[in-house]
Amino acid sequence: MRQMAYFEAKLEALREIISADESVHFISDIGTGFLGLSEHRVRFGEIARDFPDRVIAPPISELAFCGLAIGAAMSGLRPVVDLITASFAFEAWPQIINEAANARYMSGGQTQAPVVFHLLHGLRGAGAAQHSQSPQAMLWNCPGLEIVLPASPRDVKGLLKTAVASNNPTVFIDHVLLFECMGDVSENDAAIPFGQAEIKRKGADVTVVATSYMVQRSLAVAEQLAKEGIDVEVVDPRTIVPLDFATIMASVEKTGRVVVVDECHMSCGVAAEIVARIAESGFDKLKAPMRRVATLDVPVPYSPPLEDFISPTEARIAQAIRATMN
Amino acid sequence: MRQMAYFEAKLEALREIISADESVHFISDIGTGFLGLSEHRVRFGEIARDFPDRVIAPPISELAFCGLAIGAAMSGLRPVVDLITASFAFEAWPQIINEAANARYMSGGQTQAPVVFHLLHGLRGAGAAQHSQSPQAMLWNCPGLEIVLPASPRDVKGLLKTAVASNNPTVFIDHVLLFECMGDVSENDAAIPFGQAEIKRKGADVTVVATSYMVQRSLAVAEQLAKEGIDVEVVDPRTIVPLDFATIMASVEKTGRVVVVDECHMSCGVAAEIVARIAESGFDKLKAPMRRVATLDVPVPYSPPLEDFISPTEARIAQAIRATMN
Amino acid sequence: MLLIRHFEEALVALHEQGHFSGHYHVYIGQEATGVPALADLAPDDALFATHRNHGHLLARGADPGRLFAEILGRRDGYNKGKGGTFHIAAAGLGFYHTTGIVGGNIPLATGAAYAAKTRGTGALSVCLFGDGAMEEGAAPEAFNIASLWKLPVLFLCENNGKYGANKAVGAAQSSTMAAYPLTELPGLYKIPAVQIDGTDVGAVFNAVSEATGRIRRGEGPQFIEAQSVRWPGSEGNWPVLPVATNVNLAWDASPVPESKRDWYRSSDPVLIFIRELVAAGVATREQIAEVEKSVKAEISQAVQFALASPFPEPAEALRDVFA
Amino acid sequence: MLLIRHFEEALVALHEQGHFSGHYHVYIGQEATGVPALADLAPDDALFATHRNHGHLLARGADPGRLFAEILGRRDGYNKGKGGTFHIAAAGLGFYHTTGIVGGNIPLATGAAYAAKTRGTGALSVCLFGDGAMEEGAAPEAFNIASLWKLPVLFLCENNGKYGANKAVGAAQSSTMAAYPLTELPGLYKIPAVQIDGTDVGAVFNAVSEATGRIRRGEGPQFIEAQSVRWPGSEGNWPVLPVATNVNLAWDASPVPESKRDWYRSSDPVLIFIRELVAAGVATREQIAEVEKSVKAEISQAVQFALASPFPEPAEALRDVFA
Ligand SMILES: Cc1ncc(C[n+]2csc(CCOP(=O)(O)OP(=O)(O)O)c2C)c(N)n1
Ligand SMILES: Cc1ncc(C[n+]2csc(CCOP(=O)(O)OP(=O)(O)O)c2C)c(N)n1
Ligand SMILES: [Mg+2]
Ligand SMILES: [Mg+2]
Repeated sequence: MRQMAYFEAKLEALREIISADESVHFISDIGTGFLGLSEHRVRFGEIARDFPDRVIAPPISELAFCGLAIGAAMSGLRPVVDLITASFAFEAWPQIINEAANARYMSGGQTQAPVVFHLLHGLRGAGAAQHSQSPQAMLWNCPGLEIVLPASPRDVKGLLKTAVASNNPTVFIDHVLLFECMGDVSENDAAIPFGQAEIKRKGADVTVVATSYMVQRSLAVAEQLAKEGIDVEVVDPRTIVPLDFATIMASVEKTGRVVVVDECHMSCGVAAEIVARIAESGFDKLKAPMRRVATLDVPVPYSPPLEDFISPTEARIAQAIRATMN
Repeated sequence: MRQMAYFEAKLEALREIISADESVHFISDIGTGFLGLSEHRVRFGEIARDFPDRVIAPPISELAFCGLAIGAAMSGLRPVVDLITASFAFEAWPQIINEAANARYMSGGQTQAPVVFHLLHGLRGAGAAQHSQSPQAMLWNCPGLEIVLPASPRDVKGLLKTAVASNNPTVFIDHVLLFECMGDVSENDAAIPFGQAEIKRKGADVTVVATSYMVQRSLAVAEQLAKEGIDVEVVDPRTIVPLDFATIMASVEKTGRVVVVDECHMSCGVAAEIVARIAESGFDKLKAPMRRVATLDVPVPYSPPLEDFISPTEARIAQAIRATMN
Repeated sequence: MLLIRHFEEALVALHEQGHFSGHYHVYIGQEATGVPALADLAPDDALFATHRNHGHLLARGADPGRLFAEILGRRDGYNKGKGGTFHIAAAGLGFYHTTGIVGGNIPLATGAAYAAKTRGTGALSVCLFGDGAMEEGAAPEAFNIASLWKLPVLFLCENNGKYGANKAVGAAQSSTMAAYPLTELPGLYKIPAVQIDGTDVGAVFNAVSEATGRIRRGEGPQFIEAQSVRWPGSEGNWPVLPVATNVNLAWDASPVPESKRDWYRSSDPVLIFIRELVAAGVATREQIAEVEKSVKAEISQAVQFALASPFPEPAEALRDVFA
Repeated sequence: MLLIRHFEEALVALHEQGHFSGHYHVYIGQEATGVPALADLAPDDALFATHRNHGHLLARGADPGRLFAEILGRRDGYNKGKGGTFHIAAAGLGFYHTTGIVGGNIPLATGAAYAAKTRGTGALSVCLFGDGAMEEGAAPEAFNIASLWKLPVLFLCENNGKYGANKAVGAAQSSTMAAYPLTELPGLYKIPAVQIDGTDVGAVFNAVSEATGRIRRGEGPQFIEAQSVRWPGSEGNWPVLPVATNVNLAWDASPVPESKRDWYRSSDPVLIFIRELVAAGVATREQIAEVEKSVKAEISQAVQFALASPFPEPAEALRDVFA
């Protein structure tokens, strides 16, 4: 098995996807495509150079170029749109929420819009209030969109392939702080089906359900807590729509203790939904109150110590896990 | 005490508000302002006629006219913007989410934007997927916005006054199916402070937390179930930001049984957040699993029996309440 | 055109009878735009309509029975009752997605054109929208991209506000727009744009043929503003018929209540066309009356079909969210 | 202008030294726009800037120490460290809200103008944005309203893409825009619009005075496109100094690496202005060198102030969400 950096696996997936299917187009800035402000961003340019007719840079018109991608998807293409920072997706909200999500349903199943929206979410360090948002909870409240949150090199590659192959509109939500993370990626890595959670770490005492970069953070915390004798199981849903609730519940039944870690703001965030579902279906399995670790309900501040204070840090994750043990 | 229809109380509030404060401007269609497609909509024209310099009809440019209202609020006005159907608020999402919600915080407290956005949410009957949305959950996931959900004639009047007087950006989310509802409204009705839940019906067996039109529906169900010997308490938060969680918890401590009824789509909806909070803080008070009644996670269909099927109907509310009693 | 007119009039009756309850919009007064505009398209061209879509669907050959059924929320509707009046889609006719969001279809149609161009299908895309959509930022954003990328899209703006709200500035807008005539905005983005009389069948046909010809020759997007005078039945929020149309109104408008008679006398595109046909000797009054008779029979059959169609099973609501 | 230049250059150094880590943008190359443009405003005028705001704040008299402190996330920053480089607000100077969303400030500034007009304060509002913002739908939407309602707002578009990406079409845009020159879009909405050389202090001062004069006389919104040539230090995503500016470069650009020398020789607004001052006999080279010396001292004091300012207490993060 190859060890590979996350961003390399992502680039490899992008190249394989555009090579394999003529109907794939990338609508994206050439200089930074899919890698945001990371130092590797120029690497996307290699792909753009090799597929000049299928990589196109739009004006700063998110509403129109997302709508364009949706319309193109309705007409047989598989466009992948890079919105860069997730906050810019709000510019395209009418097209994503009102058009893409509803197209199949409103038409009674006649029309499909197999478009992929690519976003970089979360606290990236000094992004402040307008460049640090995590819109996955808002999107989850809008039926009709698949939502993907990769957290490892293998997942980013396998899930990206599934996203582009999917016949549904898919929001692919990545995190720039994952890019340097290393992991196994097999040469002929297969697509990873949506709706299959992965137990990223087996454990007996507490179930931690985490998404995106919070998976890596929770894994680090789990190692720490192992030294305290707390055996943490980390469950990564990988896609929240569809959600593999069965795997989550199986873990909850085993441990009876739950912490949900997610980078959305707390209220009506992803963690709220997962906690609510467990509260409804797993009430009698719980040995202790569940805990949520999420971004505190304030706009994201710029200054590092303030950002840190509201963030789902390792310290806050550890504290929540310990609390469930009492 | 006067008995008054909800829409009359709302109109009275609008008139009193614009009469009392020179800095209030209504940015709104003249022919339908604040009353959507209800048969009473033309009544807003009377107010527009009496305040021609402070009621202004914008072009179909939600993004710009909401931004305009925010900017005007930063410069000393108190604009009240009618977005009509809540779904149209998505057009203005960048201004509401990125600018209004963050203005005070990003500026370190220097700037305030006392704007009110008025929306009509929810299943109104044959609104289909693009005219039936309930964006309050998405908005709750964005810190910095106050969110108001009136459910009675007295509340719509008292909360509207507080919304306009508030120095924060406020989203006032109304429901056209409430307009004919009758209730007591005193002549000199006072503003109703935000963050004060109201027990709309006292009961001993089950706590139903409901918002907006679902309050009225839950009250109807409560009367039905009284005949079956189930004594339902209906708690109406009235504002979800700020949320009066203490009143909710006091009720939960009394009954030990919880149903949350809300018209957002289920996943990451308002009900998810309320259930999650109770799961975290009230775990040991619960005698049964909590239940959510919300709009099912599909786009809203047009055909009446389909719309009914996904809606938080009286039947589904009653069923959920009964389920908590077993 | 007569089919559209009688369809919409029957629809108003169905609404008044309580067969459906939601908000809806009719195409009365714009028939002379939709019919000739869509007459000459190719089978694989894509069309993106709005809340005012019934006429477009019919002009493209949609089955009136299934249209009524959709608007009545019935199982045999084009969208199984899930879309309703604002969202009628008929993929077989190229209507993939009909939006109720003003301006929402402009980027979508531009995208279908992007697909047609990059796939080399030779198809084009037609975006049908009202003058109000020009006030949404989606319009200039999409015009810019369509122009830069030379996409095969026809922007057909139906300005039903001639002598409308903005009369004061000598313009023809249904609402407030500083940039007029409306052709200037696409023009600014270097999209050839013409203003035509949308109640003149020949003018519409010629303008559209010319535009689609240019598009198919690879000259990029084209814009047409088709002007019409707002039908007086749409003054309120719900349509109200001033009169039941019959072809005799073409020569004698006296059955129309006086306050609304003017429109039927001089701005009704259906009656204008009838007078043209007769004047040109293409048809006699009697022949046209015959056509109307058969149209009415077709409509009444279509209404019967729709009323006989059952409502969908409730659990149908859970299908078609995802593939 | 020298203050802005040395501020930004010091900032690049602070970034390289790791004193702050986020993405940021500097105003180098546009000093001759911001300084004269904001020279003549009234105290209660409102200003709405963007991600490239440092120069605007300084031109309006902001304290460089508190600016550095904000960008370094310190307690004494204008926004207590909560806003950072993209969002510097200084309500006392009329900067109520600075957005990092391209185009986001255009509706906001229009709104401040609406407030000024309806409250009758006589103030105006200045919206400072880049050429890229013209591609966002927010721009035409807001232009339309500003024009219809005759609002007292100056749209000042800083086009730092002269000879930029769109050179091919003979335009001056940093990115893709079919509608050029940029003055045509506001012009379409009947907003008087001029294009000027943004590196010419006098031209900017005159154009802005004329525009604000018209606005204050009630003539409604005005638009100015101030063109400048993109500073070669901003080619990557992070600014990199080709050279540390000193006034002697005005006469001898040889210290600049050859590939970037052209800009300093012919497009650097600070050096252009210095040559003008000397040529006009307003100042000698020596006097200007003296000024630079004192500016550098001021900047270095300001840096010290910022570095000495503590980070805010973590719990400060919970304040200022609501009134
Ligand atoms: C984004 C959005 N804003 C507002 C509305 C409400 N609305 C429905 S139709 C309409 C008028 C549209 O005018 P126009 O585009 O000229 O179409 P017409 O009805 O005249 O055919 C409006 C404002 C909407 N559907 N979508
Ligand atoms: C809505 C939105 N889309 C994209 C971005 C990312 N972005 C930041 S600066 C920039 C370029 C802006 O160009 P311009 O307006 O000309 O300003 P300049 O940086 O040249 O001063 C972009 C695309 C953003 N901040 N906001
Ligand atoms: Mg119209
Ligand atoms: Mg620029």
